[in-house]
Amino acid sequence: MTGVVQTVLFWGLGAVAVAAGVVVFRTDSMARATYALAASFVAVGAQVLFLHLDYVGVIVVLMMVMEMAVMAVYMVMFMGMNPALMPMSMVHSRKTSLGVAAGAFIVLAGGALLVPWPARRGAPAVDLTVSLGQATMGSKMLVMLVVSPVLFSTIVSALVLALPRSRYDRLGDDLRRRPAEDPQPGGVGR
Amino acid sequence: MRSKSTSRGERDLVEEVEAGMQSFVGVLAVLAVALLGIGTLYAVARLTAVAPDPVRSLPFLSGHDPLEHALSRFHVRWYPVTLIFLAFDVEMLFMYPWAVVVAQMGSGAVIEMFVFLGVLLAGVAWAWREGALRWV
Amino acid sequence: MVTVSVAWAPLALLLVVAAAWWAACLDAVVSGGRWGAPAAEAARLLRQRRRTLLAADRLLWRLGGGGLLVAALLMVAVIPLGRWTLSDLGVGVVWFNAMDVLVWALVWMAGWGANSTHALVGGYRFLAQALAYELPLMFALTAPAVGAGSLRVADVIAAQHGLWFVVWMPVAFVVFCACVVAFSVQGPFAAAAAADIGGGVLAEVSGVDRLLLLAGRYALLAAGSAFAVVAFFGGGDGPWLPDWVWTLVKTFAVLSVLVLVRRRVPLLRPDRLVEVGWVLVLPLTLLQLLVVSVVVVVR
Amino acid sequence: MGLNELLGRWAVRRAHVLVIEVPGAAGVRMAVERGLTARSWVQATSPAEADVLAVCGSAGPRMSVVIAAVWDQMPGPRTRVDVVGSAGVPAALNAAAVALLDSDAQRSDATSRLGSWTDTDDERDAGDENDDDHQRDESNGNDGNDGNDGEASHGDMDIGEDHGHMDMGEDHGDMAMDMPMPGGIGLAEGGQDRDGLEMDVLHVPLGPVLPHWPPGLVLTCTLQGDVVVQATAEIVDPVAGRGLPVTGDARRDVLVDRCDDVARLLAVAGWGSAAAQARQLRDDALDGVALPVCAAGVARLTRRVTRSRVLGWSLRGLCTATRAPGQDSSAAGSDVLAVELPDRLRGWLEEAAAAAAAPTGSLAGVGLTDVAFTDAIPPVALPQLVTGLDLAAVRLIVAGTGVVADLTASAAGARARWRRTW
Repeated sequence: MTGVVQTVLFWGLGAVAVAAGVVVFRTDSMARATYALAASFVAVGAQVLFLHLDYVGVIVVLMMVMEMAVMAVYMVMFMGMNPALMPMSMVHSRKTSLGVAAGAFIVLAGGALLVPWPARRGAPAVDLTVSLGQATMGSKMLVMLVVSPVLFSTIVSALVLALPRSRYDRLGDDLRRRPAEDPQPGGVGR
Repeated sequence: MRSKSTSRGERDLVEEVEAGMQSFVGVLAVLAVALLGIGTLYAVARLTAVAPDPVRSLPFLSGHDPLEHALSRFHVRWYPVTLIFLAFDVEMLFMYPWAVVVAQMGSGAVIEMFVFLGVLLAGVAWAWREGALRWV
Repeated sequence: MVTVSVAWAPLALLLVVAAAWWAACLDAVVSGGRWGAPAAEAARLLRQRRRTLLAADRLLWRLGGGGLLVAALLMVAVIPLGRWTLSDLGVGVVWFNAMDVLVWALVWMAGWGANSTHALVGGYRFLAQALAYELPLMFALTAPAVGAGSLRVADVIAAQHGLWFVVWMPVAFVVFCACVVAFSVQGPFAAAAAADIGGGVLAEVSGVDRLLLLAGRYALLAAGSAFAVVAFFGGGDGPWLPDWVWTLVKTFAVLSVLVLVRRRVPLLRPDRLVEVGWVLVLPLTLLQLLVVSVVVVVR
Repeated sequence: MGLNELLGRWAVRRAHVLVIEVPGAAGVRMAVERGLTARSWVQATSPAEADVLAVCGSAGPRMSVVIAAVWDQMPGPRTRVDVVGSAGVPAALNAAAVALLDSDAQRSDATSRLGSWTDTDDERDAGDENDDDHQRDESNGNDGNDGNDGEASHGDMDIGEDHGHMDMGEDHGDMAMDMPMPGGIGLAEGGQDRDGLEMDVLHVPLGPVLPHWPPGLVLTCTLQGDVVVQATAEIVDPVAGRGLPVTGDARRDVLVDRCDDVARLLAVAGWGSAAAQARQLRDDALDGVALPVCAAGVARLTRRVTRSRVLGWSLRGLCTATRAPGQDSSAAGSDVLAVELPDRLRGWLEEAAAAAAAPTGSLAGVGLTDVAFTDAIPPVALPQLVTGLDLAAVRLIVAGTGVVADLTASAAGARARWRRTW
């Protein structure tokens, strides 16, 4: 693929990402807003592919579509009004957020344009996925070691906060009720 | 010496990038063909259907008219499962790169990953005991 | 592995449609119908008028309906036919995974867009089911990647020369196949399109929209079968016949088995399935992965 | 256009038929289903899928309204056939095929239809097309589609049982008033759910037009998500008797009825191939296939059904007495709460086997004396059984308890029989 086509595609994807991001705030439907955000992320994921980061690019698409599919459920459920058929606004505290957004943009864009970029030293590995794996298993092992308990505590704390019925509701105060008292039984054991 | 290696590295990189992008060209072509195929099907259906425009109908409610629009704040009782899922799912970020290197990194990588998974499975087991995997 | 010109992309479409067609024909015949039933069905739906509903979210609705076929084709893009491939992606396995995740969004949108309760319930049922099958699917996909030490589909195939992965990864294979049926919204995993909610995500679609949804489901089944072949059955590996013939023969065989087996099982209710997925299938798949990684390290 | 005719000829080989059973026309419905099988036609699950609307029996006033609404939702090509007697089935299906093939008539039907709503009803979609101007016509909407008979069944719902855990609409009603309501149909309003969250409720009538559903039954459910928080049940246009086919042999009559029940439950449980097997047994019994052959068929199906652990797993535990704590135990139907659907299924199959194996034309000695009187629960007991369950479970319970629209089957008698058998 020639450089020109690549450039056009790259900027085209950037435009798609921004446009989809704008739609998030312009649409009147929670479902559309969420999937517009997903589309924006997919475009960014595709841009990452241009950086030769195949794994990161594809996993961005994978994770973001999945996460947005879940988020759509939440947006629809917890929006304080009808999630599709009413005029709505996704904008909150307009002035502050505009200020923060503009500030962040100026800082980042200014940094990108003004800071002298270092020249590349050496060449990247042939397969960056391998490098990523080596890093997480080797030199950056600490990440793995930290993430594991963090995710565990995420599961526990999220459920403690969100679960409508705990094991005491199901199994009684002495945890001895069998079968458990559920509105609708089924599943595996307990 | 350094500049020479850099230029060689960059040349390799350019080739590598070209090869990498080439594999996405195939994907793009398939996408284009899929969209073209679907577009053609729609065009054909416009000609073959008894009427090209869609008929305006009310939703199927066993023969009754709707009292309200179905699009609403749909109460998803399984939301606790999504919380467990998303936490566990983050783990997949590490899983694929790990899969590539496990053979060369040896038993250390296996132990590390399965300790990691074991901790998460303990979380799942706890969630199961709490009844978070059932919802109705 | 030879990356062929993009001019061959239409062949991928033809092969997927052919495989989906075969699955639909087989399905019709074993249900007591005729071989021509899918042709009659396609003709019927091409002649039928489309429907639109009051205050429907048509954009998402049509995206969800047509998208299944697109997702299936994008899966197939990384699957080599013998030694030829359209896209020799370095992360082909992850790509397949990403495309199957698209189905989450698409089925939900197909249910949401209609503004109809039955369709809506169907869309949500699918997400609940997805929460049950997705992690086992991911780990089942990881097993061949570990066995080959690569995420490139071509490497996964090459690593199976002499011994197919299905031999020493049977659990991963079975789980993968079940998940393929699940993301195709078929058979025991068709709760999202079940008769008890008037067809669920299919309840409000007619004409060519319906044709696309039905075809997309079979195409997903076909694409999943093809990936099962490259991940567990050595792709084009086999004696006497050319490798591309082997890929096709194995794909059609796996596809046929999936179509035949899924009829023998009643519908699995998503609310009961989730617990099974997490408490039984997920640990089982992880155990398989552990075995695979130990073998790989010791070897 | 020639192409359209060509497609039509192909399409008619596999027409999809929405079968509507009017109360008291079970035999006609079975005859229509047999006619479909003979032609390799398919039973539709919703009007969107259907080419043919087959009304079995003569519809009463309320059924007629419902049938008209369903007819209006069919996309076309479409045709309606009314079958009042089993003998008329072949002619009716032939007429349907002819009508579907008449492309000119179908096209003119399509072009002359106004549709159930107009573009101005759907102002939300118009807003999408010109996305920049977000102007909303707020006075729009309140024309047509006010849902007369839907309103009627809604009214019934409010005077239902005293499941007081759902007080909907006391302070949420004002919210939707000044909002655009496409088609004059309101937006869903909030209600407290059992987890303490305020979520929208939907009022969804199940039946009378629903696949594998008892004739004439309307179960109006108040849904939160896909869980039923409140329900009322009634029979539209009830008649005496179910209109089961009479073969002249009481054993066959029982066989036919039980196999039909089994087929319905298996179909709702999502096991199409087993349901087809049960329906084939029913049709065999109607066709006069020798009873020992039928008995062997029943035995095969029984083996298949009882061997499927998946089926038992997905059916078990739905009607348990402990399911709904705090329910009024003196209410009608409370004595049927502790029933397992797999046992029920097996019971039907055992009855079918017993009938097929009975020595003479009489059923004395096998505990089946009254054929027309089935072991169904009365509709009034239904709401209590289904409240708190999700839609899939509700459908299974309705199919598994065999609710009938037969007023001659008194509630007390039906319950007594239920207890005796299971």
